[in-house]
This record gives sequence, C-alpha cells and structure tokens, in this order.
Amino acid sequence: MHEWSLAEAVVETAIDFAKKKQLTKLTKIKIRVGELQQIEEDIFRYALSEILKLKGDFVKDTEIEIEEEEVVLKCRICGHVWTGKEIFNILGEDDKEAIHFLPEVAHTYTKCPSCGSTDFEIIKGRGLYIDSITGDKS
Amino acid sequence: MHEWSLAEAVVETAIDFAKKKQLTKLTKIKIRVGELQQIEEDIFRYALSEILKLKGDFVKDTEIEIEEEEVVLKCRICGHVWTGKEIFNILGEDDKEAIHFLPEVAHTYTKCPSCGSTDFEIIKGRGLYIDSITGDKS
Amino acid sequence: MIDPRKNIIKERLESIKRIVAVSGGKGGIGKSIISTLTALILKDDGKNVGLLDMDFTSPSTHIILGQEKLPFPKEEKGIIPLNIDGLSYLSIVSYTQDNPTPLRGEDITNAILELFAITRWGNLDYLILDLPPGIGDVLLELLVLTRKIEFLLVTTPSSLSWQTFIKVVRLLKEQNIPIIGALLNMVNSSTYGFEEKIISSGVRYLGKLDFYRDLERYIGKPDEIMDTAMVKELKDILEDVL
Amino acid sequence: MIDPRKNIIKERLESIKRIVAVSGGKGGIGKSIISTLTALILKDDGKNVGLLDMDFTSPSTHIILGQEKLPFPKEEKGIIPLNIDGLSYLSIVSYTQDNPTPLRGEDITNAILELFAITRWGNLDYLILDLPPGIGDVLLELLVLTRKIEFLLVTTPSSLSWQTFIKVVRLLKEQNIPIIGALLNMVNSSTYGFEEKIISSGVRYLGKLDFYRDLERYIGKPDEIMDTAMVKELKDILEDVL
Ligand SMILES: Nc1ncnc2c1ncn2[C@@H]1O[C@H](COP(=O)(O)OP(=O)(O)O)[C@@H](O)[C@H]1O
Ligand SMILES: Nc1ncnc2c1ncn2[C@@H]1O[C@H](COP(=O)(O)OP(=O)(O)O)[C@@H](O)[C@H]1O
Ligand SMILES: [Mg+2]
Ligand SMILES: [Mg+2]
Ligand SMILES: [Mg+2]
Ligand SMILES: [Mg+2]
Ligand code: NI
Ligand code: NI
Ligand SMILES: [Zn+2]
Ligand SMILES: [Zn+2]
Repeated sequence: MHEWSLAEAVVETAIDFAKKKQLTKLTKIKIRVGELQQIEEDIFRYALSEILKLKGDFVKDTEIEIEEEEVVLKCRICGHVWTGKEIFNILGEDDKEAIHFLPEVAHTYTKCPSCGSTDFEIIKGRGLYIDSITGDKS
Repeated sequence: MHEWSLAEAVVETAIDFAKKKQLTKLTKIKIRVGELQQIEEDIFRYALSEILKLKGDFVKDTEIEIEEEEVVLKCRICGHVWTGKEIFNILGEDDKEAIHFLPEVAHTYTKCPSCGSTDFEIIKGRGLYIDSITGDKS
Repeated sequence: MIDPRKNIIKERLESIKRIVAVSGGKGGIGKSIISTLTALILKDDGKNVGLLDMDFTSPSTHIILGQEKLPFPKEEKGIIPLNIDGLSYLSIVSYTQDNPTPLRGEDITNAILELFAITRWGNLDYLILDLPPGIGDVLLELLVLTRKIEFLLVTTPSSLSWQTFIKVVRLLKEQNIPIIGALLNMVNSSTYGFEEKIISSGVRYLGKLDFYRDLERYIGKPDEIMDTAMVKELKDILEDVL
Repeated sequence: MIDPRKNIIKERLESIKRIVAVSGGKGGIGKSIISTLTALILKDDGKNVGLLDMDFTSPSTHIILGQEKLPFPKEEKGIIPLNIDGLSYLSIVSYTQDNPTPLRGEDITNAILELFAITRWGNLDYLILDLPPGIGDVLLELLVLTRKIEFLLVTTPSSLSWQTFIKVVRLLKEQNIPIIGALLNMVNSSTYGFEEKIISSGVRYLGKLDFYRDLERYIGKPDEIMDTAMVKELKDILEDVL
C-alpha cells in the first residue's frame, strides 16, 4: 500500500500544475508507471480516487488514465536486451516485494540471462510520470 | 594533439565495422564531436588523413565529414539551460585546456549562470561518435 | 512529462524539525559511527529521532546497531520506518540484505527520490542522514531534493582526508548550505594542526574524538557503546550544537 | 551511432603486462596508501610501473607522493603520463587541481572512457589502479572497458569494512575476475579473526600490515616512507604475488 504515497504525489502535482495554469477544473490525469515497480493498479486507482475526493469540486469527475511501461533492461557487459516476463518469472516473492518498494534493487536480484552480469541499464519501465494533465479554462 | 589518439580510435572502429560488413572499400566516415571538448578540427582532420594513409587501398579516398554538436548544459538545481558561448567566453586558457583533455572537468570550472550550481547535466555536446560509415560492396 | 515524486518531498519532510547530514567527503573517517551515535545520544535525551542510511554500497549503521538482517518496513499509505533501538530507522539493507547491489549514479538518484517520496517519517525532532564517501550522486541529489538540511562534518587529522573535506566545505558554502561545524575524529597522539586548519576554513571547530583502539568490540552492541568514553566525548561535543 | 573510444582501449592496454586494481569496497581502509607503496616497491625492484588514480572525488596518491599540484601531462599523439618519482603517473588532479569536482555517475563513466582511450602508457610491467570506495561507476565501468585486470583487495579488521569486502569478492567471483588476494590493513592488537574470515571467503590471505601511528608524518615524503617498517612488511607480502 505505498501506492497511496505515490497517488498523493500524483494528485498534489497535478493540482499544483492545474492551478498554475489557471484551470478551473481538472478533467484528466494521464499517468505512466514503470512495470519494474509492479504497482498494483487496483490499489493505486483506489488511492487516487480517495485522495481526489478530499480535494473538492476542482477534481470532481477527474478521469484517471494509467499506462504501464514495459521494463527493458540492457546489459552493459554483453549488450543483451531483455524484458519484463523474463525478469519476473524467476523472482521469489520477497525479491519482487523488495523491487516493488525500491525498483533499483533489481540490481541485487536480477542478472543478465546471457552473461550473468548485474551491471545493466534500465532502458525503460522505471519510475512514475505524469504524461499529461487536462482541464477546463474559464 | 591528443586529437591523434581520437583519430586512431575513429579509424580503427570504422575499419573494423566495414570489414565486419564485408565492404570492399570505405568511402565515407561521418563523425560527430561534442563542442565541449573543443577539438581542433584542423589537427583532427590532419591526424585522420595521416592515419588513413597507413591503412592501404581499402581507405583510399575515404571522405571524412565532421559535425560539431553544440554543448547544452542544464542545471539540476534551478533548471536553467545554457550553451556553448556562455560557457567558453568566461573560461581562462588553462581551464579550457583542462576541459579539452577531460570534458567532465567542466564541473570544476563552469557553473550555472542563474544559480551558481556546479551540478548540471550535459544534455548535448559531449563525447565523440561515428554517425555513419559508408562503403562499397563487391 | 513530470515526475510527481519530487513534488511531494517537501510535504514528507514537513514534520521533521531538523535534518542533519553527516558528511566529510573521504571514506573511513567515522561518518557512520558518528551519525549512529549522534542519533542514539539525541534519542536518550528524549528526542524523536530518525536515522537514514544513505550509503548504498557500504551500509554500516545497521551493523553498529547490532542488526544483522532487517525486515521490510511496514506499508501504511507509504513506508513506515522500522523502530530500531527507539530510532525511526531506514536502510537499503531491508531490501538487499547482505547481497551486493551494484548501483550506477542514475540508479542511486532514482532510489533516493523514491525513498524520500514514499517514506512517512512522522513527527521527528531530528532526522540524521549517514552519507557515503565522495561528492557524488548521493550528496548532489540530496541538495537537489531538499534545502531543509544542515551538515555535520567529520574529518581525521590526515592530509588525505583534508583534501576532500575542504572540497565539501567549498561546495556547501558556494550553495549557502548551513554547516553546523566539524569534528576531528580518530585523534591519536597529535592533531597535526588540523584544529587550526578547520578554523581557518571558516567552519566551526566542534572538538575532537580520540582514536579508541577497542571500538570494534562495541560495534553491534548499542547499549554497551553508550557507556563508553567515546560517547561521553561525543555528547560533550554535540551538547551546544544539537 | 558508435562510440569509437571503446574500441581503441584494448590497443592502448596492449603494452602493459599486468593491470592491478586495488579495491576493497569500503573507504579509508588504505587502498590509496597501499596502491602507491605497491607501485613504488615494484619500481624500486626495477620494473616499469604506472599508477592511475581513479578516485575522482578523493584523489590521494599525489599527496602521498608529495605533489601538491600536478602539471598537465604532455600531448604526443595522445596523453603521455607524468613521470613522478619514476612512476608513469596520471590523476584527475592535473586537470582539476584542488578544486571540487562534483561528478555524477554518468560523468565518471565518460571520464574513464576518455582517459583510457587517449592515454599512451607505453611499455609497462605493471599498471596499478587506485580505486575509490564503493561498488559504483568506477569499478563497474572498469569491468566494462577491460577484462585484462586482476584485483588486489584490502580490508581492515572491522565488521564495518567486512560487509563491503565480501560484496566486492562476490561481484568479482561471479564475473570470473581474478583476485590476487587480500591484505588485512591497520591491525592494532588483534585481528579479530579476520584472517580466518578472508580465507573462508575463498580469497588468498596475503598477510597483515600493522597500524602505524606515525604514518601521517611520512605522507608526502615518498623517499622516507620507503625506509619504514610498513614498506618492509608490504614488500614481504607482495613478494610472492607480484
Ligand atoms: N574514534 C574512533 N576510534 C577508533 N576507531 C574508529 C573511530 N571512529 C571510527 N572508527 C572506525 O573506523 C572505521 C571507519 O568508520 P566508519 O564510521 O565506518 O567511517 P565512514 O562511515 O566515514 O566510512 C570503522 O572500522 C570504525 O569502527
Ligand atoms: N597501516 C596503516 N597504519 C596507519 N594508518 C594507515 C594505514 N593505512 C592507511 N592509513 C591511514 O588511513 C587513512 C586512509 O588511508 P587511505 O589510503 O586514504 O584509504 P582509502 O584509499 O582506502 O580511502 C589515511 O589517513 C592513511 O594515512
Ligand atoms: Mg559510512
Ligand atoms: Mg537496546
Ligand atoms: Mg583512496
Ligand atoms: Mg624521490
Ligand atoms: Ni505497495
Ligand atoms: Ni589536444
Ligand atoms: Zn550480459
Ligand atoms: Zn542553476
């Protein structure tokens, strides 16, 4: 349930932005979440809606769109590129939970399937971004 | 004149690549150099042509195209973005020479003109790249 | 594309009165031991204290506190720090245990951002940050994420530590970050004039801690270490400034 | 888009017989002093020796060698290392002097690539690399750029250094990088069983160096330091392995 703290970050940021742009209503927030972190979308959506409820009319009916970005890792030693399923299928529950909290500890639990190195670049699929914020102007 | 060592790197890399692709002749190398490093184009061109001469018919008449990529720095503290002229105009000769050898020491001699921070991202204009290698196939 | 995590950090740190980063640049000068003991001293004085281990390759504070392994912190609308010896405590070790965690600078930057965005420290009088050696991603990103921070600097009476100490001082001064003062650690016979050097660098000289030959015996025994002469010395030093 | 610099590194290192990286993970365990003394010992033995200081935030080897400032290395179809006390020597200090140089991981990666691509070491029997603390960009990028490398590891008899030492060992072993062995440094009265710990980690135990209370007096005086008991101890340790 640390999805809640991320949801707070999203709502605060969107409202700040909307007010700066002098919007009168926030109609939509488009969010991109990296697959690496394995955010539970149900919980995240629930948190977002609960937090929005506290923010009054300005965010009444704000639509939330969530897009998951696939993880792509690239080995710095051999250049091999690999993705989500190959990573998660072989992880234990505790390893997954550790990565859920702190995505960078993937470097502890995942290695290049081709050469065994833990020195890889996270090309895509890490972090949390707001892609766009839409609203009404008076 | 460490341009010479960079020229060697370019020629070796281009020939390796061309041979792997089974080219019979290397007709053109397109190079991109970051402005930050202040590579002297005359010296660099001279070094490239001298080194190419040693490599035989394979690189006879190889055309060299060099493009300089402008430096763009972005402050990690205040977000200010600034570019080449603003950087180099205020540098002493020794500072410039240090950066010529090791571009990263820009963090020692340059700071954000807006907030004074030395923690900036080098968005563009660092390093040396081969953009394309062109040749004939038999 | 906005990263919303940066935006929430101010709110996350709002309920903390003072954030004290323990640094000094060089490795092995006693940052971890001093930050841990400082946290324990303040807690024994009745304060609400947090301790965050920001050294991701050589996390040490959990070992000083006698914790071989660390459980996951609880989740409650974010992450709730562990309670270790009465300290609100967080370390990457909860997530890595004793496995190697080879992080590049970019990974470190992301990890710090995530930790600061999701941790709910609650009401604290002090949050002590144990920094890794170097003027690298951890120190720099910290200054990106918050300016509500003061530095407690450490150096040893060695020309090798001094070179980096003075660089850290210059960096912090150039950015107007408050420096509480500097502590001279591991003093054997002589201070080799480093007391004067600290003063002439424009940093408040807080005092010296002797070199304790048998300190290793107390690592992992926080209750026993609190009765040592070293902690007594440190208490005297900190009294006026924290 | 290809970075041609990576490609030339093999050639640049071809004329070097052995590349020895001094590491151990933790800061302040004696990596810089040991790498510098190792280079001097080998040179006094008649070998051609290079020393590269890879600690960009806390460069120390030049101070041990008594060089306050370093000139630019000469340019001759690349960079020709300085000659310091008979060593082929290179340090970022030539380019930064004693100014703070706050580098992020990405900058470090680029700087190492550049240095390795443009430096002409010439014929060397040994190139000694003094690594910074941490399992970070320097160590990792080094393993990206070359596999013609062996590690000389250092640790102190402290549970705090041990945690990182063992992580470095695991990382190197997993990648099949040769480890020459490990040296126990700064031994006071007791080794606290660390001799046995090193052996049981599967690394050759090379021997111990005492804690020399007056070492600081010899920093910056390479000629005098070569006559000390510490160098004698180190010579004995290295004799069989280098
Ligand atoms: N005052 C002191 N006397 C004796 N040993 C000390 C003292 N301070 C630190 N140490 C020891 O020195 C080593 C480095 O200390 P540590 O706190 O890990 O430094 P850092 O965090 O700066 O790397 C540890 O083994 C520690 O036990
Ligand atoms: N055997 C030793 N006896 C006494 N002091 C030592 C010994 N080895 C190193 N030192 C001192 O310990 C400090 C850290 O050594 P240094 O070589 O800078 O370590 P590192 O490079 O691992 O950070 C320095 O002040 C150095 O003079
Ligand atoms: Mg520490
Ligand atoms: Mg207790
Ligand atoms: Mg060192
Ligand atoms: Mg001499
Ligand atoms: Ni969660
Ligand atoms: Ni040049
Ligand atoms: Zn690989
Ligand atoms: Zn700025």
